[in-house]
Amino acid sequence: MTELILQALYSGVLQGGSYALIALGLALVFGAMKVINLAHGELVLLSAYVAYSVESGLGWNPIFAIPIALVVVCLASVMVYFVVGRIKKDREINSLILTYGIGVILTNLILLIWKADVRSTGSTWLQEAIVIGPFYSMRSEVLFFIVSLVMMGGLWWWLSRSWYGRAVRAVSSNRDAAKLMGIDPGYTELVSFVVAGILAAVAGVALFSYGVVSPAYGSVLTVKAFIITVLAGIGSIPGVLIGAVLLGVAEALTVTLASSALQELVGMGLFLLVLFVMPSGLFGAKGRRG
Amino acid sequence: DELLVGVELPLTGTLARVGAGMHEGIMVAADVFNKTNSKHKIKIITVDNESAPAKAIAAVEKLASQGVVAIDGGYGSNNIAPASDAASKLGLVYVTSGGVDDSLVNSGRKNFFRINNSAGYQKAMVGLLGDLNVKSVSILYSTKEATAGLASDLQKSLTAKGVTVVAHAFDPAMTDFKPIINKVKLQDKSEVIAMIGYENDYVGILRAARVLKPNVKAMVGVWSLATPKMAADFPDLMPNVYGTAVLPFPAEFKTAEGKSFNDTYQRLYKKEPDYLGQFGYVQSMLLFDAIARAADKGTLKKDGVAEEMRKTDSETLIGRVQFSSNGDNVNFSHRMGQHQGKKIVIVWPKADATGKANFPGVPW
Amino acid sequence: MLQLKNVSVRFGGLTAVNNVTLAVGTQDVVGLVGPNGAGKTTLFNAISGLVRPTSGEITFDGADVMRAPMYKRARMGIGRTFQVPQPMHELTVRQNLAVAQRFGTGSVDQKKIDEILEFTSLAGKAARNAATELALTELKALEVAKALATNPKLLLLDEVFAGLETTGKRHFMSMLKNLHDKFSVGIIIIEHDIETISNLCQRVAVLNFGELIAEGTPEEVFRDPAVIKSYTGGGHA
Amino acid sequence: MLEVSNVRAGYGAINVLWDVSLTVARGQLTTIIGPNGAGKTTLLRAIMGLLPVSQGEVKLNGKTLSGTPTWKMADVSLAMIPEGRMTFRDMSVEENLIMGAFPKQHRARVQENLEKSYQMFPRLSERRRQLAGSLSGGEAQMLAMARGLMADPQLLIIDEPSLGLAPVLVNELFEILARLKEGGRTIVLVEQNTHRAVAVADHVYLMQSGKVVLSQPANEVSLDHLHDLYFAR
Amino acid sequence: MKLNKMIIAMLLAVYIAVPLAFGSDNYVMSLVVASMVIGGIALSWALLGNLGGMVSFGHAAFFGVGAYASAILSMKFGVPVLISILLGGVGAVIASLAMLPVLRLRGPYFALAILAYAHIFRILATQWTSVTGGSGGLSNIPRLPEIFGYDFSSKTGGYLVILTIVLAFAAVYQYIRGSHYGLALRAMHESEDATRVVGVNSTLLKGLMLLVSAFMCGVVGAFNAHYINFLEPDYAFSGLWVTIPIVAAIFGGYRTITGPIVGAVVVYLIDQLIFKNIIPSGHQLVLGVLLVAMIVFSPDGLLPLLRKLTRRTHVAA
Ligand SMILES: Nc1ncnc2c1ncn2[C@@H]1O[C@H](COP(=O)(O)OP(=O)(O)OP(=O)(O)O)[C@@H](O)[C@H]1O
Ligand SMILES: Nc1ncnc2c1ncn2[C@@H]1O[C@H](COP(=O)(O)OP(=O)(O)OP(=O)(O)O)[C@@H](O)[C@H]1O
Ligand SMILES: [Mg+2]
Ligand SMILES: [Mg+2]
Repeated sequence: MTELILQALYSGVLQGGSYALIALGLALVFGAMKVINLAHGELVLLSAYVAYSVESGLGWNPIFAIPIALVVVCLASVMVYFVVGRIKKDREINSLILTYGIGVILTNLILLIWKADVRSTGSTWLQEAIVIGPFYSMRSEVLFFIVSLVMMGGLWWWLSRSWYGRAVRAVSSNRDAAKLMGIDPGYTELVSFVVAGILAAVAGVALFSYGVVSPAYGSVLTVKAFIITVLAGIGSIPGVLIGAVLLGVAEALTVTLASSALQELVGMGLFLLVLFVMPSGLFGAKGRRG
Repeated sequence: DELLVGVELPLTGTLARVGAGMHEGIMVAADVFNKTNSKHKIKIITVDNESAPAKAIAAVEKLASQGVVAIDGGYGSNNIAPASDAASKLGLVYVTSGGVDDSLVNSGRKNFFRINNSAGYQKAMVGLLGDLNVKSVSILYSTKEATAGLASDLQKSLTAKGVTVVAHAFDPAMTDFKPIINKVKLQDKSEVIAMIGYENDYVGILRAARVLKPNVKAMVGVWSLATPKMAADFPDLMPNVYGTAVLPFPAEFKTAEGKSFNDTYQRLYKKEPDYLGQFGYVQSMLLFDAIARAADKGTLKKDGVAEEMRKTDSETLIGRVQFSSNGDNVNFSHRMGQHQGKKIVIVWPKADATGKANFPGVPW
Repeated sequence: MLQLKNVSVRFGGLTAVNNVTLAVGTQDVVGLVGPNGAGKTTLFNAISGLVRPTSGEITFDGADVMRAPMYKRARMGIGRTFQVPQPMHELTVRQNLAVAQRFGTGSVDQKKIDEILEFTSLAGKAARNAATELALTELKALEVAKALATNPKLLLLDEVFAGLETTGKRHFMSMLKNLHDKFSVGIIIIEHDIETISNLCQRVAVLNFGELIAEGTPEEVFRDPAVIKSYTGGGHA
Repeated sequence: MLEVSNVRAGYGAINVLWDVSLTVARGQLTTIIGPNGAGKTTLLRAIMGLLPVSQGEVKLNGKTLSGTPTWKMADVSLAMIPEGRMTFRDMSVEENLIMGAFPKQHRARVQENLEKSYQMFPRLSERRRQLAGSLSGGEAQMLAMARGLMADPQLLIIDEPSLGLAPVLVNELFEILARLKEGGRTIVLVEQNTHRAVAVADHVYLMQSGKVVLSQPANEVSLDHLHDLYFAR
Repeated sequence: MKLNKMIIAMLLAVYIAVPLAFGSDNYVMSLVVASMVIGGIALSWALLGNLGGMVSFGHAAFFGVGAYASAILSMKFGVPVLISILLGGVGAVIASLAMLPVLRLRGPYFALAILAYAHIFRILATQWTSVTGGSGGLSNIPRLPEIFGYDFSSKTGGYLVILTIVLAFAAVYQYIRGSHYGLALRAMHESEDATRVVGVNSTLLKGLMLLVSAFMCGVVGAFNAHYINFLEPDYAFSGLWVTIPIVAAIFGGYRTITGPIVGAVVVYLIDQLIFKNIIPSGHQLVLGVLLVAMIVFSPDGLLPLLRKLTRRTHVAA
């Protein structure tokens, strides 16, 4: 039994690392523009499909698809930014609907380009088992868990310690005042979308190398990412990691201790529970009631 | 003369992949039919039902309004049920291979025909496990309707045979199967893992199993598993894995029909045919023949197609097909294939086997 | 009418209001003064129901209102303005007043609304969007107008004179006096301008670090050395 | 130093400023007074580029500012201290202050300037970890003031800094203004507290209904006369 | 007076002319009915958005619960279909009671919390096999009845029923919006404290809007279940019950009352009759593009845009 639970915890933690990478981009854009980018999951998916094309077309290991995915996804992300920037009124409502629409477009574009087949990497190297004591996992999971931690650390430093990160928060807090401080709001927002694109690109390649993707999967990713942002509390990067790990572990434990059919239910339940009990999330500084 | 046949299939949405697969088979059938039949020409009109029941109904109605003589296609019992109801109301024959739910044939639809069924899959799996003399099985199944139904039937018939069965349901959104496999490894300690799901589930389960290496003797699955595509895409996950398969791979088409199917398919789609295409082809050929016969007799407008369908008794790519009064194919039994090297070898039933099962044998 | 007993409000480690006891009747115009951050606005928040006091008692017209939600207190007759104006978004100035009147009193009376608009010099701006088309001082006037529209028995005014020019101030002052005399509305008014306070109020309460350090007539209070030290700083403006 | 000539500006269809012209001399404190709604804040926003100028021109040291985005103003050492509503509500007091030194050339001296701010307003030092959104009205006003000074601007535009401040602090505020002026800063001050404003000013402008109606050296200004003009409204 | 006459003429047109014109074509009629179903959802969605200030991505929850409640009541308890449809709405209201705590949330939090409910209900409908039939679903759900000799289970009959439902809802919506409650609701979105402090019980009002919206959507879901006689969890709680209504509402203008309905009819028919033929698979792409274009170029919807355009040409003329 302990062995079972230990493995579940380990799986959950690794899974959490990958969730965190996906959630981070969403949280970043929300922090910068108060916009939940509902097309974020599709951006991640786009990167996964780029990795697929690179693997199947050029025969490369998907990891080497990262540079190409970076370019493609960042461009897409920047396009999202420019469209969102064109919203004139009711930003909160309209940005939600707008990014939702972009998600629909991306999903269907992916469907048109890559067809409906499920895709995943064929690389043996990535799927090799890594066994550390009683803990089993695939190489790709461990690899990207570490990548995820590094990227999170970097981002955390960038947002909380760099001038730039503070500027991002200042713009989202009061645009006019930020301008008076010498901050170009459009530029900071653009940069956050680019960084979100980078995160999505890496997350997508990671997803492709340990999971299975299909065109309709994007919205699932977005919802997962959002759940984690809520668990974390807005504006907390360590929170995102811990929220993601919490979700991963809760899911894995449900499978181990109860039924695997309830896994999704547990995620949703956790989400609602946190919303009700701790409306500002586990690490949030302030309420989300506005 | 040109006869219109309506095809109602999911080309988008969750079932898009399988819908597209069946569609290929249908188009091949039309191509083959039109080449070989000089008197009648079949014209296919396709409407996407977007994997949604209401759209499936609308699709049938649209096709009817365009004057089709029968409906071909349908995927997912949940879409087939309402669509075939609509077809039935409009007096049109509905032919499918896309739904294995028993309620489809047990709800008194008049003009409904189906060439495959859950029982056939179950028979094949139970048969294989029996031949291999397996004593304990862990069933991992998705909570979708077709998979959940098959899983519970399978569990019943295995239990009846004295096999110890543990069942694990999982949500279709499940991605990391390690915790379940670990349960099988440490708690169930079964001899065989039976997977009832779809491609993404198989990949997830097999990956997790490759990592955790449970002490099992075989990995057995159902549809969409023993296919050339899986062999090509996941070369190191598939070795020794069993799945239902109509034909071995590379396909050895002994009959003339099989050869023309294969050639046409390769010409149209530049790839090896898979089971979806085969089923689509078989059901369509049966339908087209029935339509041609009815047209010859001049009974097209008077329930002739249904009558002719009922008279069907042919040897096809999937074996002999005859329909019972409720439209089910009484002879349907699936075969089991095993991935061996880059090939898929039929290992059950003995009569159709093209090779011997590697047992015990797992991908790792 | 309003009775505060030992009211305290704490934010984490910070005690913003400490043990305040205060009574205000329908006849009163009470000035509430004190240095920045003394807890004046917080006290208003406690009375109007925006924050819940950590301890103490608040009664209004004899009824315990400690647990009553903000909207109920508004209907009971506690009207207030916000120091940082909070117009109702998306509505025009007139609609702002209509909503306040309808929900504060239960019915709408256009004539009364016109009167209030006139009163607060907003008549010319009645059709403007309240949130995006008003200057700061106009927003403050709207705050008062909204509070008046709910037909309050007690009016809590948070620095509504700040930023007003002398004429405007005088106009406003006479309006408040009028209101008080005509409708016997009790008023508590937060203000940093000693002249205004002395002019309007019969009674002044001084808060410092959340505590009530002095209470009395303006003359008494503004001569109190403790008040001079912490608040007025001697040199008169 | 700063020259505003024939500026028109407003909000969408509503025009507020009608051909406003004024000049601000280097090293002097220029105060703009006028009744509520005269357009003082609007003028400041137009100078800073927060509002589009539909006609006329703003020049700094002879160079036009038209087309310069607000965030580039810091590069020409021009800063505005807005009213206390314009803080970064979701950031702590200290972070708000740090943002004041955002332009690259000021970043090196952040610590030093932070200390200065805290000395100027000890209350802010007590509240340094608190979110700016929960500050009291006066505290927020102090924060806006201190934040504006973090970048040591040469030309400082201040909108009603005494708003909501207790009398003790108002005294201090005007002392600070006087000190800044002595330190060689050029200051544009908009104030409702006319007595005090005129007392520290070198030059006075009176605005009314979007127009400049009077321009006088401070020592020639008669407040009684000014008030007569107010009433003429 | 003129307005009244116009309304009467419109009513005559939709009640009589449409069935006369298309009644014989099952396909077109079924498209029209489907578009009205979408219109009903779009209306209830827009009501919550416009009056409640809340974007919901989980209206599928109400749709599904209403459908299941009505189907089960009529199948297992023999409740007459028309009554069970109304009770389906009540079922959705009961489900929405569980969501009341979510009202504390705003914006994306609310939108996705509701979506979480839709997921949870779907999983429950899948797992609670004894009542819902599990993932296999329910078939042979009773059809709409025959009343006064008219068979409402026909396409035209279904059309008349859903039309009546949608028009009734539009009237209710109009009534609420025109009242002072409508004003207060609109004000509440951005400035909740400001409304509360003048006596508005904002939580109650918002809650009521959620219930009203849930009821409407539930009734539409219930109608649909009896109309297509079939239900299963993935279908009843499908995300499509959100996507297309949102596109429709935005397209028609979600701040108006006719907008969502007209938008639904137009978008659905264009999509099914034109786009689907141009891009057989992935034609939702066009819906996405439409949505984005509307938000960017005319966030108030097509009707206001048209009005603006006609006014401009008038002026020019
Ligand atoms: N939500 C909060 N969290 C933490 N501290 C708070 C909060 N709200 C207010 N405070 C603090 O409580 C103290 C009292 O604030 P309050 O707004 O009541 O002051 P005030 O007397 O109205 O001052 P002013 O005259 O400047 O408006 C201030 O120091 C403020 O920073
Ligand atoms: N956002 C806005 N939209 C429309 N009109 C506005 C806006 N802000 C201010 N106004 C109008 O512009 C005019 C001038 O306002 P402004 O704020 O510049 O005055 P001010 O001189 O600063 O007055 P105060 O002493 O009250 O601060 C007012 O009539 C006001 O109604
Ligand atoms: Mg205050
Ligand atoms: Mg001003």
